Amino acid sequence: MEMVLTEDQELIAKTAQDFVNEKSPIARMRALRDEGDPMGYSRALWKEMAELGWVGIALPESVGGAGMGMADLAVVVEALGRSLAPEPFVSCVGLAAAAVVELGTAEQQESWLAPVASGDQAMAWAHLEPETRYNPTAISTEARQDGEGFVLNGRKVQVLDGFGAESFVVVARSHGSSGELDGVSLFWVPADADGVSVERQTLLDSRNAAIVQFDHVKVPHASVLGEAGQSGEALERIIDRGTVVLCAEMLGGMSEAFRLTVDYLKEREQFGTRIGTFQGLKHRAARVFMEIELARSCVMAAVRAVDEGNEEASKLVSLAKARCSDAYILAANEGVQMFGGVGMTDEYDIGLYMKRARASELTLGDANHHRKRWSGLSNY
Amino acid sequence: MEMVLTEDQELIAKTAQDFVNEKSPIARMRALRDEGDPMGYSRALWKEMAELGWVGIALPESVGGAGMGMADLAVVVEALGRSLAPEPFVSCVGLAAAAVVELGTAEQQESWLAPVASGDQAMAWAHLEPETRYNPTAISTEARQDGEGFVLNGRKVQVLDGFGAESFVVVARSHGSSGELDGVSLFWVPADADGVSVERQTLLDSRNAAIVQFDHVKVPHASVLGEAGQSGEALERIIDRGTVVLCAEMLGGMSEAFRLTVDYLKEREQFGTRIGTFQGLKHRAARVFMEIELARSCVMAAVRAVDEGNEEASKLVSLAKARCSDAYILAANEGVQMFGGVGMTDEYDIGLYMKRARASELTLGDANHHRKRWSGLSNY
Amino acid sequence: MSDLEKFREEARTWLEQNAPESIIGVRFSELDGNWGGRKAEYSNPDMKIWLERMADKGWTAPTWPTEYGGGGLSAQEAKALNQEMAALRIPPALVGFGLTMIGPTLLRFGTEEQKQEHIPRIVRGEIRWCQGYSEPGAGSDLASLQTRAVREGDEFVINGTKVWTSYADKADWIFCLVRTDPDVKKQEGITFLLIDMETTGVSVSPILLISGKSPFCETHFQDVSVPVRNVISEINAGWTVAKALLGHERTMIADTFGASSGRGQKRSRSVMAEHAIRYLGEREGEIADPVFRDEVARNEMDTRAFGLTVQRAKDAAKAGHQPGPESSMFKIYGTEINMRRNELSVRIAGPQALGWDGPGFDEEEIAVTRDWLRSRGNSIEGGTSEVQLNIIAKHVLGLPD
Amino acid sequence: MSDLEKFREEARTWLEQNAPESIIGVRFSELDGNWGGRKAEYSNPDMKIWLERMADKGWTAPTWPTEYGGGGLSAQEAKALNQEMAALRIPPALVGFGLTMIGPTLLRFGTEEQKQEHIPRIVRGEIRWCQGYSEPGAGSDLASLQTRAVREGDEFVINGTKVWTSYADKADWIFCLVRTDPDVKKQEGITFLLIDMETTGVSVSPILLISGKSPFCETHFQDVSVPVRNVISEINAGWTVAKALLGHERTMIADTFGASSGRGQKRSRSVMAEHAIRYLGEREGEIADPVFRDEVARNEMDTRAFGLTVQRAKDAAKAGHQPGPESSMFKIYGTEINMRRNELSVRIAGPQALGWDGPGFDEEEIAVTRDWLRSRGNSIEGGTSEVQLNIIAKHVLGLPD
Repeated sequence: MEMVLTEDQELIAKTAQDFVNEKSPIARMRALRDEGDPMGYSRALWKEMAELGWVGIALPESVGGAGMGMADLAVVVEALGRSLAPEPFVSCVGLAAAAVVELGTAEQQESWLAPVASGDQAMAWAHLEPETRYNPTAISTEARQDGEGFVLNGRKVQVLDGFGAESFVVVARSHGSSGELDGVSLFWVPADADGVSVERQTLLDSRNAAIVQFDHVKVPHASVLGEAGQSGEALERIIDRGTVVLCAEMLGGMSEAFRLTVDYLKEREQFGTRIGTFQGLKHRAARVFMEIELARSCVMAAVRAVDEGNEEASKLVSLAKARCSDAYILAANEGVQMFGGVGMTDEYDIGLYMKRARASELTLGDANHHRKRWSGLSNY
Repeated sequence: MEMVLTEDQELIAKTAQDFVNEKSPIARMRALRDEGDPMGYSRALWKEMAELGWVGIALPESVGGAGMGMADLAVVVEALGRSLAPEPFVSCVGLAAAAVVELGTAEQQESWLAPVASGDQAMAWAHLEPETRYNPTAISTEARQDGEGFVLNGRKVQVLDGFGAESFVVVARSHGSSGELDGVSLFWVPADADGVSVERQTLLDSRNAAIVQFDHVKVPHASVLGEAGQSGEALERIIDRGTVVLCAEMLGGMSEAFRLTVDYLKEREQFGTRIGTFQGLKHRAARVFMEIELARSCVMAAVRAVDEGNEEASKLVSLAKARCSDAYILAANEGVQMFGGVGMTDEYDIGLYMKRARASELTLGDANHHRKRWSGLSNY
Repeated sequence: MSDLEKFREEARTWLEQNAPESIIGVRFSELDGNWGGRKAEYSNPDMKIWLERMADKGWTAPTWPTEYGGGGLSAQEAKALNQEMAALRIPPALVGFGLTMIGPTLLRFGTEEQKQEHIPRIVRGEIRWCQGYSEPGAGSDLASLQTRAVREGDEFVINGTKVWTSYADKADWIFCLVRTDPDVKKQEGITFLLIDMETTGVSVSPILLISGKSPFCETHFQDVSVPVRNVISEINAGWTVAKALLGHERTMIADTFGASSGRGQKRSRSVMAEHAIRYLGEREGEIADPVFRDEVARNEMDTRAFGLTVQRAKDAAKAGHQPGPESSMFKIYGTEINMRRNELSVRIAGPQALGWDGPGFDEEEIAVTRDWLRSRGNSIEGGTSEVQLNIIAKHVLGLPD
Repeated sequence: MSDLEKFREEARTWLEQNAPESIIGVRFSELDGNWGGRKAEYSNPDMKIWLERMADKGWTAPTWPTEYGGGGLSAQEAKALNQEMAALRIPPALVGFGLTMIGPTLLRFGTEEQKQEHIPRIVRGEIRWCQGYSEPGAGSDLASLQTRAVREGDEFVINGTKVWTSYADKADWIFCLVRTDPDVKKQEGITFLLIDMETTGVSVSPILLISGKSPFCETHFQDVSVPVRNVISEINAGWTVAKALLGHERTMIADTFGASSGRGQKRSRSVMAEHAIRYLGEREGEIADPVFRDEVARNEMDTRAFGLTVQRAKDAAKAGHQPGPESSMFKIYGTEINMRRNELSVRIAGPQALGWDGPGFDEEEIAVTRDWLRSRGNSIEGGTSEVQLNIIAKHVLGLPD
């Protein structure tokens, strides 16, 4: 794998950054939050992003995507992460759409992904249950065989970007018990199906999330993804994809949080001098810089490994998520500390990064979880 | 418990420090090492220390001791620790003699401890086996009943101050298997008993240590400490006593290592200024200071809790050892780094503290071990 | 029976007879303790009765002199009183900066007239105080403050803005640092002044924090007239008063964070261990995740070591040793343990720590998140960790500037 | 077949035919690789034969120009050659500062005459080089060096002392920084000079380290005459040469520590994991102590992240991006990972890591201890971590002085 952006990727990065500067400064996210916008993101901007080819950048050409890779998607998502743009790349593109790509038939892909790639619809990933934490198979939502189809019963929480989504990819269990690989089944369910109810949740980072309840929801045979009960292994791969998208976003966020901090160190005067002259702060800033650089390398390696289907992909994804979690938290904590009192106020942006750092750390596995996973994959 | 030295203890501390300055500067330890002295410490000085009342300070008056507590002993040992004085307070006084006090009859105490308190003899603690690590009951040395007495077979390693010791307190097993509490038995064995062989080991910190082999060593009934097979719980208490003595020594060592470092920061010039003016180093030095202060509080609490027979004594001992291990390593690592290149040379003393820091960290349980023990004692 | 034991018994009897039943066992966090003051609101009217009864005995400020309405108790008696209240689960009748900050300052630096005017009202909880030190842009460099006090006869005319004034929106009086001489070394032209918040020209606007709370305000002074007799100590000698108070404040912060935690828990599990078992499960009596178990132990052990160090400083003081600049160490370590504890709490709760409010999260989970965000300010307010490290390096270690 | 594949095949064939069987699979650590030089000693004479064969092809310095005896290979060909050697388990024929430091410096800054004189002898391993930068008391402030070089006609007369000269006791020539002008800004009066260690007045004394080893020496110069033609670049321009070389050295250190570790291990366990299982045991296929397991993972993940970062820098350079001052980052992070790895190794071995030598400890255990002590110097030598952090703060982040 080549650990360098291609010329095309450099161009995408520039375009995305220009777009962010013009249309998605952090003030936009703040406004969505302050207005209590129930969607939490902009459907109009989502459509624009789709028209720029970003939503479908890693989706097959057959559904209107660009057929490119996660490495290309990561470049876009990183730019959006810089301004905490809340559009649903992780949940819709990284997880739900990835599941359809991974397990769906050509027909399923076309009918479900085309409206996503075009930006007309959003799909959400309904996976987490109150007891799931970071164990993907710790789910109890029941999928009972019913003729050719299934009936779903269960309750999903923190369904990211689930409020207002037109459909869900639901992880359920056709047999076995919570924690077992066997029995894991994935289904596509429209939000307006009978028995589906959606309740908005309010998260720390003001992102869109929902509790989605499935009460005797009938799923026809045509909406089963892959083979019922046999999708446990695919689930790992799908989550790896979603995780690298999240990592790319985190990379953008930590980079921007750090940029704000360094700028502040250069400007802010105390005791008659700029605080950036204090060696105590300098050395700490240099250490944050290093951690971000290392996180960047890990994310670049992870997206490329996922694209290549490299046998080390899962290890590299865990490496990236563990490092991004720690580095983003570090950048945010050091940022607030170096801003001092104003860093604690809602008025300054650094606190928004601190919230997003925490939310992304605790989504799809924290560093502790991913170190355990790394150890297991490394045979110790 | 009062977390302050009594006036008597202040006086003892001053006397001990004066003694160290005059008779036991660090150069003495260095000379013993460079001369390859097989005893590794000075029997003459040991006798002097006994005459000052220090060896027997915490031993019963019935054996010629002062009948004072660990809190008083700790004050002496701390002063000695400052100059890395290698006399056998941990092994002989803290562990072996403590075992005789804990389990021995009046008669046993008198005959075995009196020559120790007077400084004429040294007793060593023969406990560790190659697989023991930090689990006190992980021992296999066999004590087979033989009439009224026992026959010992086994191999002890890293018997601290075991070379040249006149006798050993041996931890063996009359039944059960390695790791079990039941079956743990303690015996007093003279070094010149048939079947005992002693081989000097050379440790990182140049302290006296030995491999002691027991081949069909006959132990008469009168040399059994406590009830054979039933000493597992007493073993924990004995090791707690030895551990606080070690902690007191570590406290002295880290304090002196830090003092040397701070002095160097005040003197050493680089880039046209004293390096102590660099905030990067200042802040780190202040953090080392705090860790040492906290370690000191923990050691003071642990010795007092042991003296009082406080039900939290074991927790406080684990707290003290965990913190002393981490703080001593920190003080040594930061010391060498701040001394720079010269800190890596054998000529400067800071490296001697680094070696002793590591040796004492890995003796009687590292920080990881003691955090586990704390958790267990805290019922989680 | 010793006099102390006798006092203890009498106190217990009095407490049992006088503490209204409805307040017993009520747990007051920092935010909802009884702060008193003109604007005080009592959701439970018994709390007001309780305050009055305690104030009548002077036990809201047990060690203060009786001549100003205090309890006149010895330190030992006050400790016994607190212990009895804790044993009976009786909450304090009054909390706040009057008792902890300006009261002790007035007793030390105030004139007889000032003491007579303010102390009794503090004891009775009639006046709620806030602190006006920091200014916009001043940050750690407290002495760079710009709020001007220009003398006009018997009055000062104040213009400027203070930030981080805790609960200024609820306070009646403010104690302030103001610049009375701009032409000398910055520490030398500062005066310590008391101002009634109802004076014309004083206005307050709360600051919204990242935690969603607004415990702090900006306080603006526009041509505010303050009598010169409200100066504490001398004009231009305010820095000395402020430094004494800051050291006192740092020690209090130390007491708040962890000094007493982790003691005497013995066989019952700590709150953090219970929290960990709730979210991570239990295996053979242990927190099921051994890495988090280790972190819980680390935090508890840090807390205990810190608590022992605070106790050591107190015992040393009692034994007549001169206290050093330990307050900086306590400020750093106490706040940092608290911050680590909050981070650990959040990481243990995992996805359930992501709630801001509303469905899917219980009250405790929301509190875990908000408390963590609030805690990030601990190493900033009351003197940043960096400033404290500088103080240790200079005044304890003697490192050169 | 591409040209590169053809080269690879030919190289493999040549290696198979020419590498003496007795050297295959021999693992050379830093200390016992073949450093060449006049004083070289060969416990295995085949190593000497191997050096001669490789030097004949110029493959001891595969990318250097053939006109000076180098191999003239492209970077890709050299990489292929290394890969083939690794695959066949053939050790390098020659290592040392000639190849890694002074050779590249001469190729960049040397005159034609200097190149003709020194490069071929480096390629053939005839001359072993050492480095004379640091001086007693200079430490991180390298430019404060005092070793004087006074010009007398066509010669400089050198007086002074260098410290931390690695293996000076075994070296034939030294490349040095000397002060040729004491009256200008300290960086401006320094000259880069080559000195034959056999010149009259040069003496060497080894420095005993805490690890018990003496890899470094003090090198003394007393009235040592050195021809002016041994100056590299211009007189008084030595600082520029030294800085270029220091950056190069830091990158090499990065390569040494961890850049290639942790790759492609897939299902076989890492050395550290095996070490942990040896001392801590195994439970259900895992390191039995979960806290140490977490630490092993941390260290491996740090190592991998670092390796990927080094690779990224190389790939960026290949793609034509200008390299930044990353070498400081590599120096800090590479050395610190290595130090943490050594500490972890010691802590895992527990009491068995306490051996210095003699009975009760095996060779590997003694090595664990000595390597840890040696590693403590990593963050000091070649520019302390503190100096590197300053460089990053200033040159990468643009923070003010």
